[in-house]
Amino acid sequence: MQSILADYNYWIYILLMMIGLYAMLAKNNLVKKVIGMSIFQTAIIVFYVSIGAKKHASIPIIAHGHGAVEAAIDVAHYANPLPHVLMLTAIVVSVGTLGVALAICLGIYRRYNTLEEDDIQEQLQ
Amino acid sequence: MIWQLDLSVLTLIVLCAFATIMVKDLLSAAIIFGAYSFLMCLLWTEMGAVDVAFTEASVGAGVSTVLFFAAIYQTTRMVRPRRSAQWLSKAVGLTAALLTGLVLVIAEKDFPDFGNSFSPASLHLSPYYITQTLHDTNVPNIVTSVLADYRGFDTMFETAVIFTAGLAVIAILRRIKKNDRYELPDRSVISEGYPDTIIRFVTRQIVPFIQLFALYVVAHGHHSPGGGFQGGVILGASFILLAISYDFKIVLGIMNEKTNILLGNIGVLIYAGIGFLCLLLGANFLDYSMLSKVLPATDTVMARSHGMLGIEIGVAIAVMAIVISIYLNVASHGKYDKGL
Amino acid sequence: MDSFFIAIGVALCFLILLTLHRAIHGPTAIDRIMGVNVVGTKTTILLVIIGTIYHRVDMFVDIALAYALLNFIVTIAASRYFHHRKNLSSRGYGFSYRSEEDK
Amino acid sequence: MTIVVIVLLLAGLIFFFATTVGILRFPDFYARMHAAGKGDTLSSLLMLLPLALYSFHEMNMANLLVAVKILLIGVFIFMASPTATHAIIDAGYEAGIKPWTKKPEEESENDLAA
Repeated sequence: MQSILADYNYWIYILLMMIGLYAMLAKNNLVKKVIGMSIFQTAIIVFYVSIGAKKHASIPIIAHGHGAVEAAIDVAHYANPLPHVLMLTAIVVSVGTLGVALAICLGIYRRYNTLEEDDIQEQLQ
Repeated sequence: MIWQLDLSVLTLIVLCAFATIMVKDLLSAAIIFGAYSFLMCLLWTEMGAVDVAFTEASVGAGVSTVLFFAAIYQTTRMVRPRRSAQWLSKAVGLTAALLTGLVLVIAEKDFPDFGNSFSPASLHLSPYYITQTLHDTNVPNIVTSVLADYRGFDTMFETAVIFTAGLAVIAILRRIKKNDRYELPDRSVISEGYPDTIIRFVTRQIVPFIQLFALYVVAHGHHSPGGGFQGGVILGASFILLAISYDFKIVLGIMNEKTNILLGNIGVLIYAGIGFLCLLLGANFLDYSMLSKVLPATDTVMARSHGMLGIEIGVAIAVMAIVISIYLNVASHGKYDKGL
Repeated sequence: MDSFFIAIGVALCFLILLTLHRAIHGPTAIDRIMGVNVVGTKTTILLVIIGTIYHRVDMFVDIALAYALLNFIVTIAASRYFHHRKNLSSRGYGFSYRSEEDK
Repeated sequence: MTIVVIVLLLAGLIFFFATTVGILRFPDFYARMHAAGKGDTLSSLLMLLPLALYSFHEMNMANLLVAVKILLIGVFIFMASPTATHAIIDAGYEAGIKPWTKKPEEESENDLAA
């Protein structure tokens, strides 16, 4: 049980990454590829946030009741905030990349009237 | 972390990811991707990453799934398997995925245990942030203080990246006809849109609350999860809701193209301007402690807190404008006439 | 009391699993929208429960509030699709309905 | 008070379970929507109420604020969830789903004729 628990998050992130990569490579539809890209992104975010997690730790917001501000702050009591910061911006940037990717899909559809990869290649030749 | 919830939510996530990839219909894939995003938010909360969870909540529920719907609405729902050599692409994809998985599984042996308080990632920089943030900046939310103060330079360029993404979407999609350029819609006439009184009424009631809540999120980001990114996305989502349930044109009347680009610029400029103000006052770029010379009745510690607030407001304005702009372009295929 | 809340949370996760069956296998796309809507409501509740387990509900309640407000954008957007494109399940490829709908 | 919290939470869980069974077992889309719309709204209120009560165990201003916020979630769910249900059913009707009848179609037509 302990060993499963120690690695479970990493296994899942590997699995999600494989799913995303497979969708990006093997799927014929462009929107499916974009969905695969989003899954790939979330896999990386899972990895980062899992690294920052601590057992028995609270959320990275310092509890400041009245008068408790001056008490010593125990590092092990708060989760690692650094991965959270990096991933927070990554999620918002992922909206930007998603918008650009979908815009490119729409542009391709406007020009070739299809979203399927092999049709586009056929028309390109 | 709560390991019981961790196990169950992760299992659900893998199920959803498989279903998203395997389902034979783009609209259904987008819908299941919405559920995937809900579960992701649960996972972040359970691991204690509340700010990440908040971002995922606002982005997943408000924007990204709707963007998928809009794109599918503008194109097609059909998915067709490859005409020729389907096995080849599948084999290539499977091999690449399995190889990546193999490499990662081998590397995984060296990772620290999940939930280990003494993993190398948690030993070097983060203890300083955790112990010093109250002393340095008087902001209890460590994520906000790291985001806007200690790593403010980083966040500035993230905002610039989002701004660039908005510009790229406009550059790719926007088609301007000569006659529709200056034709602003008549706000009193609500012609198209959801022809349903119930949904319109509830939207009318709920949109002010969403916007008020978004302002609260921006302003209260120092003491609770939230901040500029989340508040900006929620503000943008409120306009998206208005565009979906009322009318596309009514949002164009409030936030037309010019306003959007202008607001995006203003947001990034507020951020950079605060940085340059610090430079003018004799400190480093984005070192807010010098702002105490300008702001009344603040010492150097509170000045950092106020500087962060200013930056969050800039980020919120920029993100809101860009989210609305991306949605308007994707939903109307760049024509700005009618949308989802 | 904490273990009771955790048990409630795990039970809700199990119910989400059952609902996901409808969301994944649902015969039509509308069944899937319904499934996702129900998953969203359960997520809102679970967020508050997780906050209670952490003893910091004041920090988690904002996220749940955001979900309560934003959850129905997805539903409205998805059902709006069917006002324009009135086909329930995707038919075979090559059926082009752009030309008939756009004009 | 703890007993009230436990009882209400369990009641909410039972209603959620009933909702889920309804979603899984009912024969057609409209019936399933019936279960999802009503059961979900009621059981979410049943679960939010004890959580608000539990967070208010210590009387002070901050806890009162949290309890009010949790109840506010309930209010918004009460506004948003029925509307979402309405939108989905509307979409299903627009898409042309026929309601399920117990008898096969020709038989019911015979009934009408007779």
